[in-house]
Amino acid sequence: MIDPSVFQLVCFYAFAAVTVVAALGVITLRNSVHAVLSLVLTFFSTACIWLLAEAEFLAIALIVVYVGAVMVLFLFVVMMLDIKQEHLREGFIRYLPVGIVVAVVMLVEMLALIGVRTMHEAVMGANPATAAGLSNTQWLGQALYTQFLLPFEIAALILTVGVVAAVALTLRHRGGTRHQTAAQQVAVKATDRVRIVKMAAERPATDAPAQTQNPETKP
Amino acid sequence: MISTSILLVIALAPLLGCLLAGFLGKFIGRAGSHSVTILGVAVSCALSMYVLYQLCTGAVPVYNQNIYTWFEIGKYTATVGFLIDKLSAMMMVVVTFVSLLVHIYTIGYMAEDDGYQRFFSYISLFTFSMLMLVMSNNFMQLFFGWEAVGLVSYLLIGFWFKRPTAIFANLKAFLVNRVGDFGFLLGIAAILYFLGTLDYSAAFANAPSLVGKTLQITQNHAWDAATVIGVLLFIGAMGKSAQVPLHVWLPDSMEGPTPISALIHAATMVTAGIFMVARMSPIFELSEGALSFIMVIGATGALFTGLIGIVQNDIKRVVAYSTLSQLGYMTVALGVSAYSGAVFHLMTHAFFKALLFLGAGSVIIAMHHEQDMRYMGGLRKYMPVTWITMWIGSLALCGVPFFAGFYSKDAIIEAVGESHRWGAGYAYACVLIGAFVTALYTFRQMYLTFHGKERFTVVAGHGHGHDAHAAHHDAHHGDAHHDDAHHDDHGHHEPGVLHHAPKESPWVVTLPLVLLAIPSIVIGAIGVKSMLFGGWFGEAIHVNEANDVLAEVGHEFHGWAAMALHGFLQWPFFLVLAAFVIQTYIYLFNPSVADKIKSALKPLWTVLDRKYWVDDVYFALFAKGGVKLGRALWKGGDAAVIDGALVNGSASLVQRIAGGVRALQSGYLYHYAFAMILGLILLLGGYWLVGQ
Amino acid sequence: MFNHLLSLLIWLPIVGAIPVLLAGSGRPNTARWISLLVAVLTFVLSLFLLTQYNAADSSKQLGESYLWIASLGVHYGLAVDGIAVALILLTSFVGILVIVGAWEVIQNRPHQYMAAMLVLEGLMIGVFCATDALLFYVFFEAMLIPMFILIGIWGGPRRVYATLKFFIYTFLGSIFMLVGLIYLYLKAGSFDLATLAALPLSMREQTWLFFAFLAAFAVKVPMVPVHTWLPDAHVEAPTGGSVVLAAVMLKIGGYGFLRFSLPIVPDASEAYAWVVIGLSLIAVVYIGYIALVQDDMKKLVAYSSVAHMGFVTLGIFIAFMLVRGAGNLDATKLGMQGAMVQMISHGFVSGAMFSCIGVLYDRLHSRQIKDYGGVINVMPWFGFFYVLFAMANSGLPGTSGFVGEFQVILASFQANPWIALFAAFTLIIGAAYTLWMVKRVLWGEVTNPHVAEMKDINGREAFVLIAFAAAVIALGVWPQPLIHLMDSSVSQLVQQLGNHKI
Amino acid sequence: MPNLNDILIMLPELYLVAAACLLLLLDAFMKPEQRSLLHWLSIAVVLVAIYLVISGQPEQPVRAFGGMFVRDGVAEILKTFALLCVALVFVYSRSYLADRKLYVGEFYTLMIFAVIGVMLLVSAGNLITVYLGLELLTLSSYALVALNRDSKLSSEAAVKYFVLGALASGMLLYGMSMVYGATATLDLATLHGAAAHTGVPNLLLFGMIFMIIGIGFKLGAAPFHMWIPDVYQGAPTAVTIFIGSAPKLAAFGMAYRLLEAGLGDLSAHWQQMLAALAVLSLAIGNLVAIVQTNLKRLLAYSTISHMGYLLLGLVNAGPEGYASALFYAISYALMGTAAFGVIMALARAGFECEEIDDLKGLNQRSPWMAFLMMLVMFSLAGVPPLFGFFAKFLVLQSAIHAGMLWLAIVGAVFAIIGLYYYLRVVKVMYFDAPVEGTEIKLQQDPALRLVLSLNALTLLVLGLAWGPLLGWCKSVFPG
Amino acid sequence: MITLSHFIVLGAVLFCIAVASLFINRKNVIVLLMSIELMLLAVNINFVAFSRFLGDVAGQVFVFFILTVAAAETAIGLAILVLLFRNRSTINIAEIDSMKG
Repeated sequence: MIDPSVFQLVCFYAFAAVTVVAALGVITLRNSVHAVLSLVLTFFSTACIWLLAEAEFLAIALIVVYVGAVMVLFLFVVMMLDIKQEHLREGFIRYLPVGIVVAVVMLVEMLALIGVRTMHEAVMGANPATAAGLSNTQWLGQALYTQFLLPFEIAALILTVGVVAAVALTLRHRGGTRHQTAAQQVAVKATDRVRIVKMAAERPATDAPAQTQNPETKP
Repeated sequence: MISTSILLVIALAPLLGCLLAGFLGKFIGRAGSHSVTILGVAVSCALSMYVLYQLCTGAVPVYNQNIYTWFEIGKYTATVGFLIDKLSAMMMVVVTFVSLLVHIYTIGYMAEDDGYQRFFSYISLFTFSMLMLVMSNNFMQLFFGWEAVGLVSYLLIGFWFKRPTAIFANLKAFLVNRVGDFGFLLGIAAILYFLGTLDYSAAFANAPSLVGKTLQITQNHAWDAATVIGVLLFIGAMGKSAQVPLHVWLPDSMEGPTPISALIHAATMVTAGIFMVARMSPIFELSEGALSFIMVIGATGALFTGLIGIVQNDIKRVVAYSTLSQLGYMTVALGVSAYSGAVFHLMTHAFFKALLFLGAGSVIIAMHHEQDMRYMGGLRKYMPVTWITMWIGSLALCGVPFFAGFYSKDAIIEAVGESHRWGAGYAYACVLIGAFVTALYTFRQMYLTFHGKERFTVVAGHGHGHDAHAAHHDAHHGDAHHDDAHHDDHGHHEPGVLHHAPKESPWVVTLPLVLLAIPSIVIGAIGVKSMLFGGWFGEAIHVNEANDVLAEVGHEFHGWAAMALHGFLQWPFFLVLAAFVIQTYIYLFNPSVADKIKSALKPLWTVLDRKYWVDDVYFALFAKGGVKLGRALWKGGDAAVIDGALVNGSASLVQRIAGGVRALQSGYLYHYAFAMILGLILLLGGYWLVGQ
Repeated sequence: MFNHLLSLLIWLPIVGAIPVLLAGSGRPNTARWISLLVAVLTFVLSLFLLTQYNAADSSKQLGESYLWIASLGVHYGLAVDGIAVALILLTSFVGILVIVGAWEVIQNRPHQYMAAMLVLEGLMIGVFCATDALLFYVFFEAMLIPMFILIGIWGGPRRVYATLKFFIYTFLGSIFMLVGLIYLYLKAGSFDLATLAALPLSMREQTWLFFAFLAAFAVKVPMVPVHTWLPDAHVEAPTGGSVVLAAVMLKIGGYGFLRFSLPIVPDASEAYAWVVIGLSLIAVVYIGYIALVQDDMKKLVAYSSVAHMGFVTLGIFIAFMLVRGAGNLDATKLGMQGAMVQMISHGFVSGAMFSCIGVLYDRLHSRQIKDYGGVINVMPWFGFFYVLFAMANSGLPGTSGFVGEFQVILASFQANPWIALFAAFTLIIGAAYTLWMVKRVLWGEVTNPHVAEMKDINGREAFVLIAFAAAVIALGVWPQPLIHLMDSSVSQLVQQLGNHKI
Repeated sequence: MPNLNDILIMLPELYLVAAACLLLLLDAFMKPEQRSLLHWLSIAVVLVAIYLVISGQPEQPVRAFGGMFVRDGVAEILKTFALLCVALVFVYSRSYLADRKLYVGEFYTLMIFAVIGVMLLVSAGNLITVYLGLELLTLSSYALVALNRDSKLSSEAAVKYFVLGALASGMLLYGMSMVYGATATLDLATLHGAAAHTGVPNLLLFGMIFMIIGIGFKLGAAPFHMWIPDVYQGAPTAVTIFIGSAPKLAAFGMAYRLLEAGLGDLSAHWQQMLAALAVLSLAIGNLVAIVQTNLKRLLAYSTISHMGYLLLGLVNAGPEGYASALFYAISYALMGTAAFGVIMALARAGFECEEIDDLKGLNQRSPWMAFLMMLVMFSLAGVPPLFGFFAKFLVLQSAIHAGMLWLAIVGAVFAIIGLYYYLRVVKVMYFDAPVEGTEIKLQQDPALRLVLSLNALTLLVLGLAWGPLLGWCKSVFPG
Repeated sequence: MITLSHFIVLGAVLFCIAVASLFINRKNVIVLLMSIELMLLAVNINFVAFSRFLGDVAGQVFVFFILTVAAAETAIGLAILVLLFRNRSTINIAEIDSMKG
């Protein structure tokens, strides 16, 4: 029998390896679409790691929110922008050594300062949610709607800002397209629509039609 | 008791005249200007005489009072006040009297000048300043008068301010005087330091305490206090009284109008130094060293400046060098502690030298402002009064017995002979030879001017051009001070060509000559007994018993007539006689000899003509050298080091650094991110390495 | 109202600048008259101050003190002693003259010019009144703004360089003083000058503070080698700017030494007095030589200002040699008084010199000596004043220029004859550069045809010059009233010097 | 559970959220011609919020939502001035926006959302609130920077801002995660206690370093300043003015919350780091500003240097230091709004007035604007008697008080260098002749001119009477 | 046994990869945005791990918020990106340097 803890460890290493490799793929792949897909893979494997940590809700949310929404958005933009791929990785090799040096130096510093060795002692204990007799989602949900109500509301606000901002930045009233203006529709008056024109008995001058045109009612 | 009001009037009347003539000259006109100034000086003169009379009769004590406090800081006070004893009273009389005559003389001399009112204003201002100087009872006021007369001298030398030579000479005079004042001021500071007061009486009373005091000069070197004070004060006198080596300004000062030369640069201002040393006698008496210094300086001046006079062709310059020489005599007298002798000579010299200058001025008027004696000759028949009075002055100058100059000069020579001070032998030789030299240039001057052939031509025709005179001088440069032909007021077109014959000057000119001729004859005989040997000055002059050479001389004094008769048998007279004979032969009978001697003694002549190159050296060293040094300091110090390297240098350094740092802001996002990450790494690393 | 006399003196001109500004460029004459009115009122007030001030009392008088910043204990504290009264009088006196002097000379936005002058005047008076170090600093620095504007707008061709140099130089010096003041504040818990003067400080602290103060005031005075802003600023400044700069602003450096260096860090001041004395003597000799070779009249007078201000610092700092070395309180006072009189006198003389140069400049638009020559032929009255002020500048007795130098030389001889020797050198070099300039400008034939067309001074110019001349001569002939005014304050200061702080 | 009291404590924020949503709706149903209604309404909304902030000020710090939200004096001051800045921005930017076709409702809503972010950030009692408040602020700011959609510079600035901002947030979060790991809490008050006796200071300090980077970025302290010049320049001036004011107050609040309220016991460690950042900011900000020709860019570098000074106050790590830093932040916010306000007052359609040379001869064309700008410049330079001087004075004092005399001297030296470029602006306005053919026309909006004048004159008035403000600042940091 | 350090090291590695990416990639802004996502992921891993090991719910709640915010952030980021592309027709980082110095 495999010791469940060893199995967990093996799984962890496997997923971690996938995560790291996929992450490296994100930053090295020449094709942006491939990079996005690689990122999706990173998220997937990370979600699996989280499952190992028994954070089921977040694992699912990661996939649903990120893979389902954010990554799709990424893909959408990447494809929409139609970027010439071949130029996008120029100089990559040139700066790679610097990148590696910096990354390694930082990693060394970080690991040294974090004190990984002491953390090695920390073994995963009992699941606090289970200990409280709750599922992970319940456990999270209870905290979210009580203790973290305010952040929750703020998060809503942030999402609103995201919507407003995205619309404000990208929505274009392109000329030639027809669309409704709610404000105009609400504010419309009868006189805007119908105009009583007193016609002279005789035929008007040649330029008369232009004069009668009302610019405001023009769509 | 002398009334303070009288003294105030004496001092302020000329000042009032000066202000009226100066500021209201336009309104009161020429006549108004000379009237108010002459009135002011006349009042002053009369009252001075009255004061002297009071003092002589012994009716009043010495006056010593402060008028007002100039400043009072703790124990140090400076006041304005008067000390009127016989010394100062005598000076006041001399000053106001000569000044009065000069004022009158000026009416004639400056008659055609545009700056008529200004001139009167200046000479009145001078009178005021000089009175402040001699009447002072303290060092501060003395210094005030000292510098004020310097100022007026500056203004008057540069009176004809369009002439480059004049404005060069006045600047030079002021600056050389300032060198003297530099020492003088330090001397005053030393007096305050050692004696704690600026007041004469307190300082003199305290003077004995100087003995044994020293001034620490370096770590282990100290100078005797009295000597330091004496030398410093005398440096002041050297400047004002044109002693070697600060004598260079006086000949140049002849650029000023002649009345000024008479008043300021012969009779009064230049003798301020002599007066000052005599006044300070209680202090000078304490220092053998200082007195020796004074004596040697004076003796050198007496002889060597006189020598220069022999080769001068400008009538005023001869008199100027003669003045230098005579000032040397006075200084020698001071140096041998014969203060009364010096002051006595000062007085007689004031009369006869003013006479000589005014006479020379009279000649210059007649010659239409030609000053070169080579274009004169035979003038005696044109201007007899001038001729006779000039001869009187000349004989007095030479020290011919019975004339005023004899008494004072002979006394000095004898006193020097009696002195045992260090350097007295040298001084005696100088003054003796000096007497011969004096006679040489004096007779040469008289012969060249008044006797012999007429060396000018009279071309009748157009009147002399007032307006064109300037053009002639344009060629002169500022340093043309050794130019042979110096000209008074107006230039002329050709040397030696007159547009109408010379004639005797008007009465306003001759009257002062006559009035000056009288004292030039009699004042010596009148004053000799009391002033030289009679202790007439009383407390004003203090001589230590051991130094009292005049007393030694006085043992053989048996009245003025006897002294004069005795004088005929003395070396000085023989020397004068010899000079008379030589010059008479040369200039009256064989004029070509002069040129022969000149070429025979060419090197010597050159030395004298170039005035020992003192002027040239000074000009190169101080004027040009100063400018060069200044330019070097400015360009090298201020411009290059401070502004260039430090100020603008650091500014441009900052700019350069800024430009470098700016390049870091490359505009590239990855550089920006890199900077942040670098910051992170450094913070982490810094903490990792240092923080733990 | 007169309980707040000092405040009134400070704020009257500053507030008075507002209507002047409001008059706008459209009504220049209104602006001129208002500013003249304000300046005259200020002067009258300062005369009133003189009557209110009791010269016999050495303490600071007419004090006002309000808590300004409660949480820091900073006070709006004003009070004056004799020295301050004298300087305030000088300031308000000069204030009128620069307004009159600029009357029709400044055609470009005169209202702004006048307003800047008035603000400047108020701030300068504030410096002299402040008893709180922070308040002092505020006035001290705020002065730079109007002066910056004055030089920058109405200055000569290189005005921008000059005014930036002026501002940054001065700021450079004073910012270190600010650091020093903050240090003191943290130690003493107060910015009150009297408290700071009583604060014990170690020698090390004093040394640092001394150099911080030195940095500020040496620049302001200015002393060698931080003087190079002055010639540039003067050359480029409009006449009024130069006058105020020379007449009053430089004095603030000397005043600062008296108020800060001497009482707060006496021991360090004593230990490093030689530095200041040495620099002062260098100022006299070195700057004298530099002044000699200047081709620009303003530059020449500017350099001569540096040399003359050397006497101020000299007079102040020989105090230590005298009071602590020789124990001669009276000589100390003599030197100190000399320094003070020199400050006031230099205010008149340099102001007058710059006014004279302004008169010439307005006619020929050149300050180059070589462009002139024979000016006296066409402008005799001007020549009179020019010679008078030149003589005062070269320290002729009977003019104010003599008094301070005389006293300082007398006092410094008591400290060390060599100091006096170098100081007295000014007699020669000062006369040389001033009179050489006079010679080249005033005397001689008219060579420049433009000079021949110059008109003599008009009534307005005459007023300015006569006022200066009166002050110069009055102070020269009878300095005692001024000395009496400052006497008890100087005594007080000298007494303080004797107290060691360590 | 949250109760009514919690809601009352948060009333200003909740009110603003509601108002912002209403404005959003209103904008959607309003004709473009009626936008001025929106404009004035927005201003009114902000002013009411100021009133709510001030009127509801509690005696003692109160907490709401389980400590998520803290309402105390620091927060009140910061909110008041942040709201004030936003009101000023609204007033100043109207005609500017109108000239550039940016006069849209989103500007107002986003701005209000941003200021809500500021308010939440400065009131945060929990790392989560800090993060969310910060994000609310920055996300709105990103959008605002990019608001001018047709401008190349705007979008470039937005991209740079966004990427670097996200990077900084990432680092901040990383730090928070470490702090969380070390102390097992996200609550700042608990953290403060935990930090004192935690067994793993290494982890905590490690997290702290990352959080300092987040703070440094928000402040714009070197070397995390790189975004500032480009964003200031690229953003529409109406947005630059905002970014230069309220977020600086927020950054101070964030620093205070994280470093003092959270990690106050580690002050010995972060003091040194902040000092290093301060020196670097002073140097880079002042030096590079000298060589700028673009006014907005110059002000950007000036901001960097000012943040260096603000850090001088923070390194003191005591109540006086915080008070001085707060004072500094307020002074900077007021000076920044005034400076950019002048730029906006002078800008018009097709003319940004953002080059220094555009101000040439301003004194001859508009003496009043030149005067105002001069006040601002001298205040920024720290010349008494203007407000900026006293702010500098106080931070120098707190640096010296903290025993960092050397730091104060560095600050003093760079003040001199800094002086130069402020003077250059004054020089251009006053000493240079106007360029022929160009014209400086003032915006005719009377509200703009009036408020701008008041804003600039405040610098003078507060320079003369800065005591009350200092008193207020000091009172909120009990010793 | 999975220990805390496993998660933390993984997080650190991801973080460093993200950081390195920021300046290795000099052409494509989209990669930068993705790097940031990676960075956030690293943070999230930390939080989840700490939360799990400390038995504290706050960490996981924080992750929840980070995910939320990241979504909004991405939306805005991509919107900006689109704007950039519209204005300049490129998303090459090396070409967006019109403001510098």
